[in-house]
Amino acid sequence: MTLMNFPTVYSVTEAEINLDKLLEEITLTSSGAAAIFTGVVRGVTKRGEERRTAYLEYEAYVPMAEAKMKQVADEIRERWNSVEGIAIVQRIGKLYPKTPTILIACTAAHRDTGVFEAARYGIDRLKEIVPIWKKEVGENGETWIEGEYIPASGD
Amino acid sequence: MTLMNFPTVYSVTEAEINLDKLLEEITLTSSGAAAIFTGVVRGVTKRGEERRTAYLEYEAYVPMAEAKMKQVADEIRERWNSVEGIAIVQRIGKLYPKTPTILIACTAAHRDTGVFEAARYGIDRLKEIVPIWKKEVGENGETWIEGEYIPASGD
Amino acid sequence: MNQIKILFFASIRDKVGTKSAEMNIPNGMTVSQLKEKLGEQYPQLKDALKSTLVSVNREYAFDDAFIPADAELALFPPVSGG
Amino acid sequence: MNQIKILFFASIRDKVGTKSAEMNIPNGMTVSQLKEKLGEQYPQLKDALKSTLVSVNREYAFDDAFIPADAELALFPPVSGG
Repeated sequence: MTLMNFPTVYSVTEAEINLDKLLEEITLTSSGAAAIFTGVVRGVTKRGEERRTAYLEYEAYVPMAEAKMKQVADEIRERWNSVEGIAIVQRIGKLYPKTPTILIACTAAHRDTGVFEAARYGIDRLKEIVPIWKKEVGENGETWIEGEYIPASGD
Repeated sequence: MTLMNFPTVYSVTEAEINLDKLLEEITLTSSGAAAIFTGVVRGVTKRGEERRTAYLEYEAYVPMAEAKMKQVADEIRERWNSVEGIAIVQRIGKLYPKTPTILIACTAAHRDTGVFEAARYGIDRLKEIVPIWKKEVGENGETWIEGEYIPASGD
Repeated sequence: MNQIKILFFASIRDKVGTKSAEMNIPNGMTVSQLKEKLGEQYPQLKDALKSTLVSVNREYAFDDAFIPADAELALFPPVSGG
Repeated sequence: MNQIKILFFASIRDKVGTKSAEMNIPNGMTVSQLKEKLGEQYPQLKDALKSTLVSVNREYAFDDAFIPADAELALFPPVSGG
Protein backbone atom coordinates (compact mmCIF):
# COMPACT_ATOMS: atom_id res chain seq x y z
CA MET A 1 0.00 0.00 0.00
CA THR A 2 1.49 3.29 -1.14
CA LEU A 3 0.38 6.90 -1.08
CA MET A 4 1.81 9.35 -3.57
CA ASN A 5 0.75 12.80 -4.60
CA PHE A 6 -1.95 11.06 -6.62
CA PRO A 7 -2.93 8.19 -4.34
CA THR A 8 -2.14 4.65 -5.49
CA VAL A 9 -3.40 2.00 -3.11
CA TYR A 10 -2.77 -1.68 -3.73
CA SER A 11 -2.76 -4.83 -1.68
CA VAL A 12 -3.22 -8.57 -1.53
CA THR A 13 -5.33 -9.30 1.53
CA GLU A 14 -7.44 -11.91 3.27
CA ALA A 15 -9.78 -9.19 4.55
CA GLU A 16 -13.16 -8.29 3.08
CA ILE A 17 -12.99 -5.71 0.29
CA ASN A 18 -14.50 -2.41 1.47
CA LEU A 19 -15.52 -0.43 -1.61
CA ASP A 20 -16.63 2.69 0.26
CA LYS A 21 -13.38 2.95 2.16
CA LEU A 22 -11.23 2.36 -0.93
CA LEU A 23 -13.18 4.95 -2.90
CA GLU A 24 -12.63 7.45 -0.12
CA GLU A 25 -8.87 6.76 -0.13
CA ILE A 26 -8.52 7.62 -3.82
CA THR A 27 -10.91 10.60 -3.97
CA LEU A 28 -9.17 13.97 -4.15
CA THR A 29 -10.90 17.34 -3.86
CA SER A 30 -10.48 17.62 -7.65
CA SER A 31 -12.14 14.21 -8.29
CA GLY A 32 -15.65 14.15 -9.74
CA ALA A 33 -15.89 10.63 -11.15
CA ALA A 34 -14.91 7.10 -10.17
CA ALA A 35 -15.04 3.96 -12.30
CA ILE A 36 -14.84 0.76 -10.30
CA PHE A 37 -14.69 -2.86 -11.35
CA THR A 38 -15.10 -5.78 -9.00
CA GLY A 39 -14.85 -9.48 -9.73
CA VAL A 40 -17.16 -11.79 -7.80
CA VAL A 41 -17.10 -15.56 -7.17
CA ARG A 42 -19.73 -17.21 -9.37
CA GLY A 43 -21.70 -20.07 -7.87
CA VAL A 44 -22.92 -21.07 -11.33
CA THR A 45 -20.96 -20.66 -14.55
CA LYS A 46 -22.86 -21.02 -17.81
CA ARG A 47 -20.14 -20.16 -20.33
CA GLY A 48 -18.76 -23.43 -21.66
CA GLU A 49 -20.13 -26.49 -19.89
CA GLU A 50 -22.40 -25.35 -17.04
CA ARG A 51 -20.85 -25.96 -13.65
CA ARG A 52 -21.42 -25.17 -10.00
CA THR A 53 -18.72 -23.85 -7.71
CA ALA A 54 -18.76 -24.47 -3.96
CA TYR A 55 -15.87 -22.06 -3.36
CA LEU A 56 -12.60 -20.81 -4.80
CA GLU A 57 -9.31 -21.00 -2.99
CA TYR A 58 -6.95 -18.18 -3.97
CA GLU A 59 -3.24 -18.04 -3.41
CA ALA A 60 -0.70 -15.38 -4.31
CA TYR A 61 3.03 -14.83 -4.60
CA VAL A 62 2.42 -11.75 -2.49
CA PRO A 63 5.50 -9.55 -2.93
CA MET A 64 5.59 -10.08 -6.71
CA ALA A 65 1.80 -9.68 -6.92
CA GLU A 66 1.97 -6.32 -5.18
CA ALA A 67 4.84 -5.22 -7.43
CA LYS A 68 2.80 -6.17 -10.50
CA MET A 69 -0.24 -4.28 -9.15
CA LYS A 70 1.98 -1.22 -8.83
CA GLN A 71 3.14 -1.80 -12.41
CA VAL A 72 -0.46 -1.94 -13.68
CA ALA A 73 -1.18 1.35 -11.87
CA ASP A 74 1.91 2.89 -13.49
CA GLU A 75 0.80 1.66 -16.91
CA ILE A 76 -2.62 3.26 -16.35
CA ARG A 77 -1.04 6.59 -15.44
CA GLU A 78 1.18 6.48 -18.54
CA ARG A 79 -1.87 5.98 -20.75
CA TRP A 80 -4.46 8.24 -19.04
CA ASN A 81 -2.97 11.28 -17.39
CA SER A 82 -6.49 12.32 -16.36
CA VAL A 83 -6.53 9.53 -13.74
CA GLU A 84 -6.12 10.86 -10.19
CA GLY A 85 -6.41 7.98 -7.70
CA ILE A 86 -6.03 4.24 -8.30
CA ALA A 87 -6.97 1.40 -5.95
CA ILE A 88 -6.22 -2.26 -6.67
CA VAL A 89 -7.06 -5.03 -4.21
CA GLN A 90 -7.05 -8.80 -4.56
CA ARG A 91 -8.60 -10.83 -1.80
CA ILE A 92 -7.15 -14.33 -1.29
CA GLY A 93 -8.09 -17.37 0.77
CA LYS A 94 -11.26 -19.45 0.60
CA LEU A 95 -13.97 -17.37 -1.04
CA TYR A 96 -17.59 -18.34 -1.54
CA PRO A 97 -20.04 -17.42 -4.32
CA LYS A 98 -21.21 -13.78 -4.38
CA THR A 99 -18.04 -12.58 -2.63
CA PRO A 100 -16.08 -9.73 -4.27
CA THR A 101 -12.54 -10.99 -4.90
CA ILE A 102 -10.82 -8.24 -6.85
CA LEU A 103 -11.31 -4.51 -7.19
CA ILE A 104 -9.84 -1.85 -9.39
CA ALA A 105 -11.02 1.72 -9.04
CA CYS A 106 -9.86 4.88 -10.81
CA THR A 107 -10.88 8.46 -10.06
CA ALA A 108 -10.69 11.50 -12.34
CA ALA A 109 -12.09 15.02 -12.46
CA HIS A 110 -14.69 14.08 -15.10
CA ARG A 111 -16.16 10.89 -16.46
CA ASP A 112 -15.31 11.55 -20.11
CA THR A 113 -11.51 11.59 -19.98
CA GLY A 114 -10.78 7.88 -19.86
CA VAL A 115 -11.69 6.75 -16.36
CA PHE A 116 -13.88 3.87 -17.59
CA GLU A 117 -11.25 2.80 -20.13
CA ALA A 118 -8.56 2.99 -17.43
CA ALA A 119 -10.47 0.64 -15.11
CA ARG A 120 -11.14 -1.74 -17.97
CA TYR A 121 -7.49 -1.75 -19.02
CA GLY A 122 -6.52 -2.31 -15.40
CA ILE A 123 -8.62 -5.40 -14.81
CA ASP A 124 -7.45 -6.93 -18.09
CA ARG A 125 -3.79 -6.37 -17.19
CA LEU A 126 -4.22 -7.60 -13.61
CA LYS A 127 -5.56 -10.86 -14.96
CA GLU A 128 -2.56 -11.18 -17.27
CA ILE A 129 0.42 -10.47 -15.06
CA VAL A 130 -0.36 -10.57 -11.33
CA PRO A 131 0.85 -13.92 -9.90
CA ILE A 132 -2.32 -15.15 -8.23
CA TRP A 133 -4.05 -18.48 -8.81
CA LYS A 134 -7.34 -20.01 -7.87
CA LYS A 135 -8.44 -23.56 -7.28
CA GLU A 136 -12.08 -24.27 -7.91
CA VAL A 137 -13.86 -26.66 -5.57
CA GLY A 138 -17.17 -27.97 -6.85
CA GLU A 139 -19.20 -30.99 -7.80
CA ASN A 140 -16.27 -32.45 -9.78
CA GLY A 141 -13.72 -32.07 -7.02
CA GLU A 142 -10.80 -29.66 -7.05
CA THR A 143 -9.41 -28.03 -10.21
CA TRP A 144 -6.69 -25.45 -10.58
CA ILE A 145 -7.87 -22.73 -12.94
CA GLU A 146 -5.09 -21.68 -15.25
CA GLY A 147 -4.91 -18.48 -17.23
CA GLU A 148 -4.02 -18.26 -20.89
CA TYR A 149 -1.71 -15.28 -21.00
CA ILE A 150 2.00 -15.92 -21.41
CA PRO A 151 3.98 -12.90 -20.22
CA ALA A 152 6.51 -11.36 -22.57
CA SER A 153 9.49 -9.09 -22.04
CA GLY A 154 8.31 -5.93 -20.26
CA ASP A 155 5.44 -7.64 -18.47
CA MET B 1 -36.82 0.49 -5.05
CA THR B 2 -37.90 -2.63 -6.96
CA LEU B 3 -36.80 -6.24 -7.04
CA MET B 4 -37.43 -8.34 -10.12
CA ASN B 5 -36.09 -11.67 -11.20
CA PHE B 6 -32.97 -9.76 -12.20
CA PRO B 7 -32.70 -7.20 -9.40
CA THR B 8 -33.20 -3.54 -10.29
CA VAL B 9 -32.68 -1.23 -7.35
CA TYR B 10 -33.18 2.52 -7.69
CA SER B 11 -33.78 5.40 -5.35
CA VAL B 12 -33.45 9.09 -4.63
CA THR B 13 -32.25 9.41 -1.06
CA GLU B 14 -30.73 11.74 1.49
CA ALA B 15 -28.78 8.85 3.03
CA GLU B 16 -25.12 8.08 2.43
CA ILE B 17 -24.50 5.85 -0.58
CA ASN B 18 -23.30 2.41 0.55
CA LEU B 19 -21.45 0.80 -2.35
CA ASP B 20 -20.83 -2.53 -0.64
CA LYS B 21 -24.47 -2.96 0.26
CA LEU B 22 -25.72 -1.97 -3.19
CA LEU B 23 -23.27 -4.34 -4.86
CA GLU B 24 -24.52 -7.15 -2.64
CA GLU B 25 -28.13 -6.39 -3.59
CA ILE B 26 -27.45 -6.80 -7.32
CA THR B 27 -25.09 -9.79 -7.17
CA LEU B 28 -26.64 -13.09 -8.21
CA THR B 29 -25.00 -16.50 -7.88
CA SER B 30 -24.37 -16.31 -11.64
CA SER B 31 -22.66 -12.89 -11.39
CA GLY B 32 -18.90 -12.70 -11.82
CA ALA B 33 -18.34 -9.05 -12.68
CA ALA B 34 -19.61 -5.64 -11.60
CA ALA B 35 -18.95 -2.27 -13.21
CA ILE B 36 -19.74 0.67 -10.97
CA PHE B 37 -19.65 4.39 -11.60
CA THR B 38 -19.95 7.00 -8.89
CA GLY B 39 -20.04 10.77 -9.21
CA VAL B 40 -18.39 12.78 -6.46
CA VAL B 41 -18.68 16.45 -5.43
CA ARG B 42 -15.58 18.31 -6.63
CA GLY B 43 -14.13 20.94 -4.32
CA VAL B 44 -12.04 22.33 -7.16
CA THR B 45 -13.05 22.34 -10.82
CA LYS B 46 -10.34 23.06 -13.36
CA ARG B 47 -12.26 22.54 -16.61
CA GLY B 48 -13.29 25.99 -17.87
CA GLU B 49 -12.51 28.78 -15.45
CA GLU B 50 -11.07 27.27 -12.25
CA ARG B 51 -13.49 27.49 -9.36
CA ARG B 52 -13.91 26.27 -5.81
CA THR B 53 -17.10 24.72 -4.49
CA ALA B 54 -18.09 24.88 -0.84
CA TYR B 55 -21.00 22.48 -1.33
CA LEU B 56 -23.73 21.46 -3.75
CA GLU B 57 -27.39 21.48 -2.88
CA TYR B 58 -29.34 18.84 -4.80
CA GLU B 59 -33.07 18.69 -5.29
CA ALA B 60 -35.22 16.20 -7.16
CA TYR B 61 -38.72 15.75 -8.51
CA VAL B 62 -38.66 12.44 -6.69
CA PRO B 63 -41.47 10.36 -8.23
CA MET B 64 -40.53 11.34 -11.79
CA ALA B 65 -36.82 10.91 -11.01
CA GLU B 66 -37.41 7.36 -9.79
CA ALA B 67 -39.55 6.60 -12.85
CA LYS B 68 -36.76 7.87 -15.12
CA MET B 69 -34.17 5.77 -13.24
CA LYS B 70 -36.35 2.74 -13.91
CA GLN B 71 -36.51 3.76 -17.57
CA VAL B 72 -32.70 3.99 -17.78
CA ALA B 73 -32.45 0.50 -16.25
CA ASP B 74 -34.96 -0.77 -18.82
CA GLU B 75 -32.98 0.83 -21.65
CA ILE B 76 -29.81 -0.88 -20.37
CA ARG B 77 -31.52 -4.27 -20.33
CA GLU B 78 -32.82 -3.74 -23.87
CA ARG B 79 -29.29 -3.04 -25.10
CA TRP B 80 -27.22 -5.53 -23.04
CA ASN B 81 -29.06 -8.72 -22.22
CA SER B 82 -25.95 -9.93 -20.41
CA VAL B 83 -26.66 -7.48 -17.57
CA GLU B 84 -27.99 -9.22 -14.44
CA GLY B 85 -28.44 -6.66 -11.64
CA ILE B 86 -28.71 -2.87 -11.87
CA ALA B 87 -28.48 -0.34 -9.02
CA ILE B 88 -29.07 3.38 -9.48
CA VAL B 89 -28.97 5.83 -6.57
CA GLN B 90 -28.94 9.60 -6.47
CA ARG B 91 -28.23 11.26 -3.17
CA ILE B 92 -29.82 14.69 -2.65
CA GLY B 93 -29.52 17.46 -0.07
CA LYS B 94 -26.47 19.49 0.89
CA LEU B 95 -23.37 17.58 -0.20
CA TYR B 96 -19.77 18.54 0.41
CA PRO B 97 -16.64 17.91 -1.68
CA LYS B 98 -15.45 14.28 -1.88
CA THR B 99 -18.94 12.93 -1.20
CA PRO B 100 -20.35 10.34 -3.64
CA THR B 101 -23.61 11.73 -5.04
CA ILE B 102 -24.70 9.27 -7.69
CA LEU B 103 -24.08 5.60 -8.34
CA ILE B 104 -24.84 3.24 -11.15
CA ALA B 105 -23.74 -0.37 -10.92
CA CYS B 106 -24.32 -3.28 -13.31
CA THR B 107 -23.49 -6.93 -12.74
CA ALA B 108 -23.01 -9.67 -15.34
CA ALA B 109 -21.56 -13.18 -15.48
CA HIS B 110 -18.36 -11.98 -17.20
CA ARG B 111 -16.63 -8.66 -17.72
CA ASP B 112 -16.46 -8.87 -21.51
CA THR B 113 -20.15 -8.87 -22.42
CA GLY B 114 -20.94 -5.18 -22.07
CA VAL B 115 -21.03 -4.50 -18.34
CA PHE B 116 -18.63 -1.53 -18.58
CA GLU B 117 -20.50 -0.12 -21.58
CA ALA B 118 -23.82 -0.58 -19.76
CA ALA B 119 -22.64 1.43 -16.75
CA ARG B 120 -21.25 4.14 -19.02
CA TYR B 121 -24.48 4.32 -21.00
CA GLY B 122 -26.42 4.46 -17.75
CA ILE B 123 -24.60 7.43 -16.24
CA ASP B 124 -24.86 9.35 -19.51
CA ARG B 125 -28.61 8.75 -19.70
CA LEU B 126 -29.20 9.54 -16.02
CA LYS B 127 -27.59 12.92 -16.55
CA GLU B 128 -29.86 13.56 -19.54
CA ILE B 129 -33.32 12.64 -18.32
CA VAL B 130 -33.58 12.27 -14.53
CA PRO B 131 -35.18 15.45 -13.08
CA ILE B 132 -32.59 16.42 -10.49
CA TRP B 133 -30.82 19.77 -10.17
CA LYS B 134 -27.92 21.12 -8.20
CA LYS B 135 -27.11 24.56 -6.92
CA GLU B 136 -23.45 25.28 -6.44
CA VAL B 137 -22.41 27.34 -3.44
CA GLY B 138 -18.90 28.72 -3.60
CA GLU B 139 -16.74 31.81 -3.60
CA ASN B 140 -19.05 33.54 -6.10
CA GLY B 141 -22.25 32.87 -4.19
CA GLU B 142 -25.01 30.53 -5.32
CA THR B 143 -25.46 29.33 -8.90
CA TRP B 144 -27.94 26.85 -10.31
CA ILE B 145 -26.11 24.41 -12.56
CA GLU B 146 -28.15 23.68 -15.65
CA GLY B 147 -27.72 20.76 -17.97
CA GLU B 148 -27.59 20.99 -21.75
CA TYR B 149 -29.72 18.09 -22.83
CA ILE B 150 -33.21 18.83 -24.16
CA PRO B 151 -35.38 15.72 -23.93
CA ALA B 152 -37.16 14.53 -27.04
CA SER B 153 -40.13 12.28 -27.61
CA GLY B 154 -39.43 8.90 -25.97
CA ASP B 155 -37.17 10.33 -23.26
CA MET C 1 -62.68 23.56 -17.16
CA ASN C 2 -59.87 21.33 -16.06
CA GLN C 3 -58.06 21.64 -12.75
CA ILE C 4 -54.33 20.93 -12.84
CA LYS C 5 -51.45 21.05 -10.40
CA ILE C 6 -48.13 22.61 -11.45
CA LEU C 7 -44.87 21.97 -9.62
CA PHE C 8 -41.90 24.30 -10.03
CA PHE C 9 -38.31 23.18 -9.49
CA ALA C 10 -34.83 24.68 -9.14
CA SER C 11 -34.29 28.07 -10.85
CA ILE C 12 -37.90 28.09 -12.10
CA ARG C 13 -39.20 27.75 -8.55
CA ASP C 14 -36.89 30.54 -7.43
CA LYS C 15 -38.32 32.80 -10.16
CA VAL C 16 -41.95 31.91 -9.46
CA GLY C 17 -41.44 32.13 -5.72
CA THR C 18 -43.59 29.10 -4.93
CA LYS C 19 -43.21 25.31 -5.11
CA SER C 20 -46.58 24.59 -6.67
CA ALA C 21 -49.79 26.10 -7.93
CA GLU C 22 -53.26 24.85 -8.79
CA MET C 23 -54.84 26.21 -11.93
CA ASN C 24 -58.05 25.93 -13.88
CA ILE C 25 -57.43 25.64 -17.61
CA PRO C 26 -59.75 25.11 -20.56
CA ASN C 27 -60.19 21.55 -21.78
CA GLY C 28 -57.97 20.78 -24.74
CA MET C 29 -55.27 23.26 -23.80
CA THR C 30 -51.81 22.40 -25.16
CA VAL C 31 -48.49 22.66 -23.39
CA SER C 32 -47.46 25.67 -25.49
CA GLN C 33 -50.74 27.45 -24.72
CA LEU C 34 -50.18 26.82 -21.03
CA LYS C 35 -46.63 28.18 -21.24
CA GLU C 36 -48.02 31.36 -22.82
CA LYS C 37 -50.57 31.70 -20.04
CA LEU C 38 -47.88 31.18 -17.38
CA GLY C 39 -45.72 33.82 -19.08
CA GLU C 40 -48.57 36.29 -18.57
CA GLN C 41 -49.22 35.24 -15.00
CA TYR C 42 -45.50 35.21 -14.05
CA PRO C 43 -43.80 37.84 -16.26
CA GLN C 44 -40.49 37.10 -14.50
CA LEU C 45 -40.63 33.61 -16.10
CA LYS C 46 -40.93 34.83 -19.67
CA ASP C 47 -37.26 34.73 -20.69
CA ALA C 48 -36.73 31.35 -19.05
CA LEU C 49 -39.77 29.69 -20.60
CA LYS C 50 -38.09 28.98 -23.95
CA SER C 51 -35.62 26.58 -22.29
CA THR C 52 -37.99 25.33 -19.60
CA LEU C 53 -38.86 21.64 -19.68
CA VAL C 54 -42.40 20.50 -18.99
CA SER C 55 -43.61 17.18 -17.67
CA VAL C 56 -47.19 15.99 -17.65
CA ASN C 57 -47.95 13.16 -15.27
CA ARG C 58 -44.20 12.59 -14.81
CA GLU C 59 -43.38 12.20 -18.50
CA TYR C 60 -41.68 14.81 -20.66
CA ALA C 61 -44.32 16.70 -22.65
CA PHE C 62 -43.84 18.79 -25.77
CA ASP C 63 -45.53 21.89 -27.16
CA ASP C 64 -48.33 20.20 -29.09
CA ALA C 65 -49.38 17.81 -26.32
CA PHE C 66 -52.85 18.27 -24.85
CA ILE C 67 -53.07 18.52 -21.08
CA PRO C 68 -55.38 15.85 -19.67
CA ALA C 69 -57.83 16.32 -16.80
CA ASP C 70 -56.39 16.46 -13.26
CA ALA C 71 -52.85 16.38 -14.63
CA GLU C 72 -49.75 16.87 -12.48
CA LEU C 73 -47.42 19.14 -14.42
CA ALA C 74 -43.94 20.25 -13.57
CA LEU C 75 -41.79 23.06 -14.99
CA PHE C 76 -38.04 22.92 -14.59
CA PRO C 77 -34.73 23.76 -16.25
CA PRO C 78 -32.61 21.16 -18.10
CA VAL C 79 -31.57 18.58 -15.52
CA SER C 80 -28.16 18.60 -13.83
CA GLY C 81 -28.09 15.63 -11.46
CA GLY C 82 -25.14 13.33 -11.07
CA MET D 1 28.58 -21.87 -7.36
CA ASN D 2 25.53 -19.76 -6.78
CA GLN D 3 22.91 -20.43 -4.14
CA ILE D 4 19.33 -19.68 -5.16
CA LYS D 5 15.90 -20.05 -3.62
CA ILE D 6 13.02 -21.42 -5.70
CA LEU D 7 9.36 -20.96 -4.75
CA PHE D 8 6.65 -23.19 -6.23
CA PHE D 9 3.02 -22.08 -6.55
CA ALA D 10 -0.39 -23.55 -7.34
CA SER D 11 -0.40 -26.69 -9.52
CA ILE D 12 3.41 -26.62 -9.74
CA ARG D 13 3.71 -26.72 -5.97
CA ASP D 14 1.23 -29.60 -5.87
CA LYS D 15 3.37 -31.54 -8.37
CA VAL D 16 6.67 -30.80 -6.61
CA GLY D 17 5.18 -31.44 -3.19
CA THR D 18 6.98 -28.57 -1.48
CA LYS D 19 6.61 -24.79 -1.31
CA SER D 20 10.25 -23.94 -1.79
CA ALA D 21 13.71 -25.33 -2.32
CA GLU D 22 17.26 -24.06 -2.05
CA MET D 23 19.64 -25.04 -4.80
CA ASN D 24 23.27 -24.59 -5.76
CA ILE D 25 23.67 -23.82 -9.44
CA PRO D 26 26.72 -22.97 -11.57
CA ASN D 27 27.41 -19.29 -12.18
CA GLY D 28 26.03 -18.12 -15.51
CA MET D 29 23.23 -20.68 -15.66
CA THR D 30 20.26 -19.61 -17.76
CA VAL D 31 16.57 -20.03 -17.00
CA SER D 32 16.20 -22.74 -19.65
CA GLN D 33 19.19 -24.65 -18.25
CA LEU D 34 17.64 -24.48 -14.80
CA LYS D 35 14.30 -25.75 -16.11
CA GLU D 36 16.12 -28.71 -17.65
CA LYS D 37 17.83 -29.44 -14.34
CA LEU D 38 14.50 -29.21 -12.49
CA GLY D 39 12.93 -31.58 -14.99
CA GLU D 40 15.57 -34.14 -14.05
CA GLN D 41 15.21 -33.54 -10.33
CA TYR D 42 11.38 -33.58 -10.42
CA PRO D 43 10.39 -35.89 -13.31
CA GLN D 44 6.72 -35.30 -12.45
CA LEU D 45 7.22 -31.65 -13.51
CA LYS D 46 8.50 -32.43 -16.98
CA ASP D 47 5.24 -32.16 -18.92
CA ALA D 48 4.23 -29.00 -17.11
CA LEU D 49 7.55 -27.21 -17.56
CA LYS D 50 6.80 -26.07 -21.12
CA SER D 51 3.95 -23.85 -19.92
CA THR D 52 5.50 -22.99 -16.55
CA LEU D 53 6.30 -19.33 -15.94
CA VAL D 54 9.49 -18.34 -14.18
CA SER D 55 10.23 -15.21 -12.21
CA VAL D 56 13.66 -14.09 -11.06
CA ASN D 57 13.70 -11.59 -8.24
CA ARG D 58 9.97 -11.01 -8.75
CA GLU D 59 10.17 -10.16 -12.45
CA TYR D 60 9.15 -12.47 -15.27
CA ALA D 61 12.26 -14.16 -16.69
CA PHE D 62 12.68 -15.83 -20.06
CA ASP D 63 14.73 -18.75 -21.32
CA ASP D 64 17.93 -16.88 -22.19
CA ALA D 65 18.14 -14.86 -18.98
CA PHE D 66 21.10 -15.56 -16.69
CA ILE D 67 20.29 -16.28 -13.07
CA PRO D 68 22.10 -13.83 -10.77
CA ALA D 69 23.67 -14.67 -7.42
CA ASP D 70 21.33 -15.21 -4.46
CA ALA D 71 18.30 -14.92 -6.71
CA GLU D 72 14.75 -15.62 -5.54
CA LEU D 73 13.08 -17.61 -8.30
CA ALA D 74 9.49 -18.77 -8.58
CA LEU D 75 7.85 -21.34 -10.85
CA PHE D 76 4.13 -21.19 -11.46
CA PRO D 77 1.41 -21.78 -14.06
CA PRO D 78 -0.17 -18.94 -16.08
CA VAL D 79 -1.91 -16.67 -13.57
CA SER D 80 -5.64 -16.85 -12.88
CA GLY D 81 -6.41 -14.17 -10.29
CA GLY D 82 -9.41 -11.90 -10.44
